[in-house]
Amino acid sequence: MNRSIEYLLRRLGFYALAAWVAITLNFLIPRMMPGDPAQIMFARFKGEMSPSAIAALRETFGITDAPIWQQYFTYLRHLLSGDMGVSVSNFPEPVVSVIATGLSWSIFLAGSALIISFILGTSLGALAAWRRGGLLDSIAPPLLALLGAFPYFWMAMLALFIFGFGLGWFPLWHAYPEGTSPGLNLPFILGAFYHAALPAATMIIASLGGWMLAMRNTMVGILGSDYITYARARGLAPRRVLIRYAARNALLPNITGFGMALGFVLGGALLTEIIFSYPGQGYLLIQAVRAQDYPLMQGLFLTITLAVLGANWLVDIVTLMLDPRTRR
Amino acid sequence: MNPALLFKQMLANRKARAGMIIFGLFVLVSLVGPWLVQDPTAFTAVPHQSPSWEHWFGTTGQGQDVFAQTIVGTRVTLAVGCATGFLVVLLGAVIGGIAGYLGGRTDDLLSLLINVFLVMPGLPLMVVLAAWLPPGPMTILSVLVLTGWAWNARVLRAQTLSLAQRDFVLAAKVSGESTLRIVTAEILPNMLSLMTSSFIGATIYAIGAQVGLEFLGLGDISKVTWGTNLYWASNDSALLLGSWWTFVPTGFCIALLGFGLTLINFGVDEIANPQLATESRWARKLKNRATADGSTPVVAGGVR
Amino acid sequence: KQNETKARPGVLTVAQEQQSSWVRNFHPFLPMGVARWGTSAGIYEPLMIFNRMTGEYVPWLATSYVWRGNAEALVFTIREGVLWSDGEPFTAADVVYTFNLLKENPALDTGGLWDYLSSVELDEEGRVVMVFSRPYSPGLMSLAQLPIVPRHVWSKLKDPITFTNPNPVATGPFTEVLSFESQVYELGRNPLYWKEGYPKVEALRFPAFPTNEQVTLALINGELDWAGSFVPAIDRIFVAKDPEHHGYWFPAVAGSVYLYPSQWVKAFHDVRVRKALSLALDREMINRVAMYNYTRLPEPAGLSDGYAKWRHPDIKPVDGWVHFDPAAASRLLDEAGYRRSGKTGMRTGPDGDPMSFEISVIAGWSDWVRACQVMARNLQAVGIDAKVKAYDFTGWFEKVQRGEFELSIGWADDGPTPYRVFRGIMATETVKPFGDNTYVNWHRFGNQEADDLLARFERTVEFSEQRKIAWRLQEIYIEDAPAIPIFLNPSWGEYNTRRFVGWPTAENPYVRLSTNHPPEPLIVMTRLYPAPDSASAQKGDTQ
Amino acid sequence: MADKLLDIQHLGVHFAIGGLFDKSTLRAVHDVHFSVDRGDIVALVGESGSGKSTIAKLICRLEKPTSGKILLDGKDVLETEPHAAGKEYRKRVQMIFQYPFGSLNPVHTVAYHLSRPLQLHQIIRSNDLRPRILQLLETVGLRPAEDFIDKFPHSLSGGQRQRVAIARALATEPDLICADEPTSMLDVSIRMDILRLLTDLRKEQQTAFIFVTHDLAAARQLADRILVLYAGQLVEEATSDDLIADPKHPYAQLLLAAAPQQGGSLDTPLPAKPGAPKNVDPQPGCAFAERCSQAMDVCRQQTPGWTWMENKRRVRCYLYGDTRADEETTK
Amino acid sequence: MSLLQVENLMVDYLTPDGALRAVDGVSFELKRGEILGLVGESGSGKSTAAMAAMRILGPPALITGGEVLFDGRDVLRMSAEQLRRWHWREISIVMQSALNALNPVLTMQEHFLDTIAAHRPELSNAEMLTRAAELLKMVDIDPRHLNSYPHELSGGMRQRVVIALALTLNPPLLIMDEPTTALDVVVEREILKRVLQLQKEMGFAILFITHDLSLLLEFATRLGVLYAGRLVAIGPTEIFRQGGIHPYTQGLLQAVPQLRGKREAFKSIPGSPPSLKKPPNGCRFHPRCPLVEERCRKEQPVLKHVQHGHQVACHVRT
Ligand SMILES: Nc1ncnc2c1ncn2[C@@H]1O[C@H](COP(=O)(O)OP(=O)(O)OP(=O)(O)O)[C@@H](O)[C@H]1O
Ligand SMILES: Nc1ncnc2c1ncn2[C@@H]1O[C@H](COP(=O)(O)OP(=O)(O)OP(=O)(O)O)[C@@H](O)[C@H]1O
Ligand SMILES: [Mg+2]
Ligand SMILES: [Mg+2]
Repeated sequence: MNRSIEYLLRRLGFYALAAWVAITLNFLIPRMMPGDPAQIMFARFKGEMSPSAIAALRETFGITDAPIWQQYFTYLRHLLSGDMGVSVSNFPEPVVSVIATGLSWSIFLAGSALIISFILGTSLGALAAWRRGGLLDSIAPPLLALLGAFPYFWMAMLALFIFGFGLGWFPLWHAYPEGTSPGLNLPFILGAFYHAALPAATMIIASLGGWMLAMRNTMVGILGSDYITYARARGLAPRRVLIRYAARNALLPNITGFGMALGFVLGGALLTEIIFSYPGQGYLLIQAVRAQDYPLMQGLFLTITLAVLGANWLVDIVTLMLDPRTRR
Repeated sequence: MNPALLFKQMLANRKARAGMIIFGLFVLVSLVGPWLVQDPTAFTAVPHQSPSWEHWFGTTGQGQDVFAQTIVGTRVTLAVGCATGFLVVLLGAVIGGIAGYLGGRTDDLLSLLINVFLVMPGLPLMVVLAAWLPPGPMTILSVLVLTGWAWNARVLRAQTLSLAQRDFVLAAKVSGESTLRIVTAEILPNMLSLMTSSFIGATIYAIGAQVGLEFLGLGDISKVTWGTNLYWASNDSALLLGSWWTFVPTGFCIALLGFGLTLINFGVDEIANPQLATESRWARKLKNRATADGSTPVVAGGVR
Repeated sequence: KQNETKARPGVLTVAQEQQSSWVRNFHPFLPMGVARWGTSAGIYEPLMIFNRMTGEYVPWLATSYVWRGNAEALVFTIREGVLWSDGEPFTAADVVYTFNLLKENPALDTGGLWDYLSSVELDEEGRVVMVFSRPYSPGLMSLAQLPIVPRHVWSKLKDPITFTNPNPVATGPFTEVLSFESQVYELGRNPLYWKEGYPKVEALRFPAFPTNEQVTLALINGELDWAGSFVPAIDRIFVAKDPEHHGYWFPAVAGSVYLYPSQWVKAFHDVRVRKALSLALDREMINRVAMYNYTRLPEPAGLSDGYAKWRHPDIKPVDGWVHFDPAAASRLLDEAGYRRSGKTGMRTGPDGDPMSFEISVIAGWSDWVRACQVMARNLQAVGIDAKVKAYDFTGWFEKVQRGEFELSIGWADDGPTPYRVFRGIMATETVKPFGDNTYVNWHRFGNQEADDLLARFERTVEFSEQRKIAWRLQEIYIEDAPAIPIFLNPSWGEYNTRRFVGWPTAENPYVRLSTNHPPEPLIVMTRLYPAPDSASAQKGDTQ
Repeated sequence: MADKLLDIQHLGVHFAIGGLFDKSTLRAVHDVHFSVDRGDIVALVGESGSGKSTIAKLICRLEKPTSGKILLDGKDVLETEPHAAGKEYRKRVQMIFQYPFGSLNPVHTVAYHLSRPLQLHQIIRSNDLRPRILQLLETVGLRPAEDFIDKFPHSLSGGQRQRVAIARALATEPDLICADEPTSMLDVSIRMDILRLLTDLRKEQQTAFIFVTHDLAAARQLADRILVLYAGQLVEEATSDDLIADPKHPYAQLLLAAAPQQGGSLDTPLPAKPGAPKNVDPQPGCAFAERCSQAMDVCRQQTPGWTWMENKRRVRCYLYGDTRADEETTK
Repeated sequence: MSLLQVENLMVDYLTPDGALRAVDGVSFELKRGEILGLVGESGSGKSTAAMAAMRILGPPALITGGEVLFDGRDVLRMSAEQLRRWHWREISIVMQSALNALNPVLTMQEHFLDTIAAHRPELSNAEMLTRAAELLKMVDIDPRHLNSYPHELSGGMRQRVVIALALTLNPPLLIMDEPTTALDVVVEREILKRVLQLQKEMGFAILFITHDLSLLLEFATRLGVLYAGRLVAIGPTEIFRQGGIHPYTQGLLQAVPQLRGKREAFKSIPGSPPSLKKPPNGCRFHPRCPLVEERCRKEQPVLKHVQHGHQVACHVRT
């Protein structure tokens, strides 16, 4: 148990470090790039602003000429108190509150897509490996690989136009039906799932192949291992061998992959959100980019990173529960 | 495994062969294609024209030839994809190789770096970086390399680590070989298939991410690439207008190229690990006899 | 076949601002696009509204204005009987307070009003007197259009800059925030509105649409009553869907989009070269390729129909150099010593420099990129090796502001009179050294005479005098060709008459249809009324 | 001693293992000293994990010792070349590995494997390379050599691979070869071939061998002297015949009792309790004490030192004298 | 009647370059309570023969001929369910790689419970646990290790657990495929002693597979020698102790270094075992045989009785 806690703490330490790197990167990127951030930020006002107004706004946005390390510490201090600055395009809304509206939707969409895709993909992969050379094993991998080769957003667009616009089966935008109010009520929850269905489906289709193949390949290796032969030799029921002996072990490397994929899928989700006008981080991000809202952009990058790190830590906990060897 | 042998084995593998044919076709198109088609940026025809003899894939919302755009777009997209793939593997091999071979403190530090970059979500970082940098293929290339090297470094480090403990490496050390020579002549050749599949994986990733960034308008939209083609298609509301032909061919090309590369990777995986082959001869032979419960199949008379 | 709930009868659905989710902010002095659109188009009202369509100031919270002296002070008479939405009476003191609020908080003065104001006070008759620090007649529009806020609310704020004003108290037609969620919000009618019997619209409803594409989809589906977005092939996809109700109007009355030849480049010091550049451009094609034929070609002096009354009567469309004549362009270039040479057929200058230029453009602005692509081809046709280079907004903006570019597409300053247009294009006063940032005159062109004319313009409030000055400025412009107009900026506007009628159209052009130019929409909102058959249409819709 | 080739003094390797909360040291090799004469064959025996391979690696400079000295011809090589062995050392000390399948690089031919040491140490001009390789192959019994020279490892059998590995070690004409269980992965019927090859080489080329094995019988057959290792420490050294005939240290006795022999020892009980050696965070005292049936109190308190006997024999056990290790090392 | 009877067993591996016959006409029988040793070099087909007879070798292995009778029942005609029920109740195995035979994510207890539940679903959990603890004690392991994971046990302990598992249901036949090769000599001894002791107590028969001939000589009742997929000699251990009759057996016996007695020159069999992909014609041992005759190169020898129930397949010695 001691070891488990140590393991988790060590991972936590690692994520803290990764978070620090992300935070520092976030600080450095705008400062390393050419151009004065203030200039860029106010460029959009097309010169209607008087210099005194600009000076006043600079102050509001906390752009100072202080030495870089001093800026850095100010930045860290603000971050620690949950202050990521003020969004330019939503002035004077703080970045934190702009992001708050989107984060949960992103997590809901990307999370459910990822989990469904992972469960479905690994199950298919396990079955394909279990029945090597069977119908599933010979058809699914190339088919899913082909589907997965289409860009996320391309599939999303096509799906939107065919099933949303053309056939009218699915909503074209937003995360929940108008007229329902967010909360624990059935119309809202059903509506939220209905709205997430199409975007999630495109993401699932695009990523299913990867999971399936990864699972199939590890599973094939595991099925050749001695403890499978041994389990069969002991007369265990085939289902038990499949689930408790083969799949469970094959799952472990894929769970690590699950953690890694989080960032990737979230990235894909960003694109999907844009297509489906889904009010998540993705759309906010692209909007921030288009509006040159650098504080918002940085805030988004940071929260996404932190979310991914947090999720990875959860994955570590799951791994720990599933794999006694990590408790070594 | 030496390159010639790997290539021979890839040719012998059904999947890899099919993949290489697809990939080769695209390379060919990217090399000679631009000379065979009309100027893709010329605003010559009526906008939103459906496919016809004159314009095989129809025309864009601005009256440009979609076929020409698709063909010409192959070049930059493929070049950026392959260049990224190459650089990512190079960087991964150097960093992963050094970490894996030297071990100790160096390894701890580099592994940390690799892992940090691994958990960093790529696309948001890409978007943020691309938003700051001047748009263009070089920006995309550097952003992709920056966000993509870690995965390969991790894989190659693990492989180097296991190879570095192998007896033949120790034997080379005992013979008095230099570190450089051990890495280049003893370890790297053994990672050839892994590096090939890393390269292909990275190229797939680079093409996808590049197209995504360009689709978001973060590329140089005055260039003709697959990503900008899609950007323009979306910008012209192609699907709304029913001009599916401005959107579909590029998507299919991306998918086909990606699929081809994936097939090569399937093949390389099977070469490196023959267990994985789906349709090996014995599998086909055994299909009717194989016992799903894993017991030994019995046949009277033999199979010779 | 549609699945979203529809607006209730009497509720007008508007698509404005592209956002994935709404942030509740109704602060009227933040730069446009930051506060919700309704802030300056429904909630707060200005003293007067400059109607670009008619070129007139429409009295609003003020009933009239007069100049004092030669643009030394401006006096507004304030409307009586107007109430704030909380029931308090609106008075001239509120106006004075609002202007002084900006004085005290420069961050709110994004229009730079206090650059030329010296005081805003009440006179004995209760009128608002704005005294200028220098004679400055062009200041009228900004002063007249400033949204007025209630003193009894704003004076109690701790920090008026970061105030998000979630429940605005205002004089406008829609002051009640009926509901506010991240995906949609509604503004309800102000029962105390001063225009008797108006508005006839019950409420405004704003769904969040993140992209043009979504707005277009919603328009096609008949879910929107009013939008101000770019719609491609609009006749085919929008109007044709329901020709009886769907309509649009894209009047090109605002400014032009220009191609700027920077004086950084020696070749562009020669007026013949600048004119040749312009003559080489096929503006018809640009309009078709980049603008879906939605706009018109500019007049010789680049002034749109919004400046119709300022146009020089003697300048005919064929005069000058704002038309397509590649032969003439070649002639001028030959004359100037730039001759075609060698294999490529591209021109080289008298000192052997090749004529090879980069046209800078903003990467994400696709219509401009297209326009530049066409221009590059046009220029190549006359032997100028032009290439398009897309920069991200920042990079482009830095470049043009420093003047360190060759050719660039760009906007121009504009206002109710041609004053700002010409000041930004050819006033010596606005010429900064290369490398310094400037908001106007990126190309660094100055004409002494234009300076004098502009200075005189500032000091006069007489229309006839101003017009004379404007005529002379146009002559100079045509002589000097400092910047090359490409096309007129259309004002996008789409409407649906299924639920509401009374929209401005080409036949009834009482104001622009576009939602993009607050406070002009206030005029539209107070003229709309429910369509006679809207109740039945509403029924048919919800099935 | 004039022809003392290699002298190992107080050699030790400690690994740090464990994590944040429980750090510990693993004493893989501890205070080992012995010497090898020219043309001598010394066998290192001991159970799995006792540090045999580590010692071989230390001598071949594949592992860095945490303490002690390695003297080659009386010169302390750790002092002159602290980080990595120099060419000269590499030429003189070679190694043969346990796994014939892993010690040859699958991407290179037999010729490549043999040519590298020849080229590296400039033993031969490049024209004579091929004849020399053929000759080496003949030496290790791969005949006809022409058939093998251009083969890749995967087309060779385990025994053939091990011969190639031996040929590679021989290429530099070394003075000392550490052979780490060179036959344990080979088939019974060919093991003897390899062992015979090693004895022949010693006879013909005066090469000294350190022969690592867990097979006492093979050690006896091949080696002049046997060193018994337990938990990283040497516990006994004797000539092979002496050791087999009369093992002194209880652990050596256990080893011998456990060796398969006709007549069947399966009915007689083993002279020790079952258990594993403790070399993680070792406490003072004899490492074998817990399993030893003759352990005394002193065995658990202080590590025993060497007791010397006739015929250059030594044993680390209180049963044969009361020498304390601490006294010895401080001496 | 013998407990296990293998008659002319043929096992092929289907490889991408054709079928490879790993076991070629092997016949042997095993009586209740007896210990039959199978020796042979690496790749000679020992494991293949044993595992195919038990029918736990999955594809690409394929039984292409012969007969396997267990207690009179035809193993090769058993259905999947019949096999499942036969396994472990009547025949169990300690696999060659016993160290990898345990599922790394399950505790010892779960291994025992899974095994017992598969055959005795009627037992309660507590009963199963009692049995598991009892079994562990039988192989000298503290029952508290029931909650340990495989990686927490040493190699020797895992080996004992696997042996205990094999005895879970008291089967009359236990196949032990090189159960101790991965272990230290001392540990090997300890475990072997325990197994033999249990065998005496419980009376199960053992098919003991190893390449260590000298080990078998110590305790096997009878011995079979495999060479390149074929059985070349089989008979009572005594004959082998005396030096054997088949030239290969003799070579093997001489190649074992002796701990006692005179130190003699190393004797070995020249050459190396043939590849099964291209086995030599005639007697497969002939390229290495000191007694080779013309006929050995052409004709395949069959097992023939020579003395005291000892059979060899050799043209010269029969
Ligand atoms: N790099 C290392 N890090 C930590 N421990 C190590 C390392 N190398 C070896 N050890 C440990 O040192 C001890 C001695 O190992 P060594 O390989 O020398 O034993 P051995 O006698 O050769 O065993 P075997 O007979 O199994 O080959 C073992 O307990 C091993 O686990
Ligand atoms: N899955 C397989 N595919 C192809 N050939 C195989 C396979 N498994 C075993 N073989 C071959 O079958 C032959 C017999 O193998 P088997 O494992 O039965 O030998 P063994 O006598 O048990 O050897 P060892 O002592 O090494 O365990 C070998 O030549 C081996 O190469
Ligand atoms: Mg070892
Ligand atoms: Mg075996």
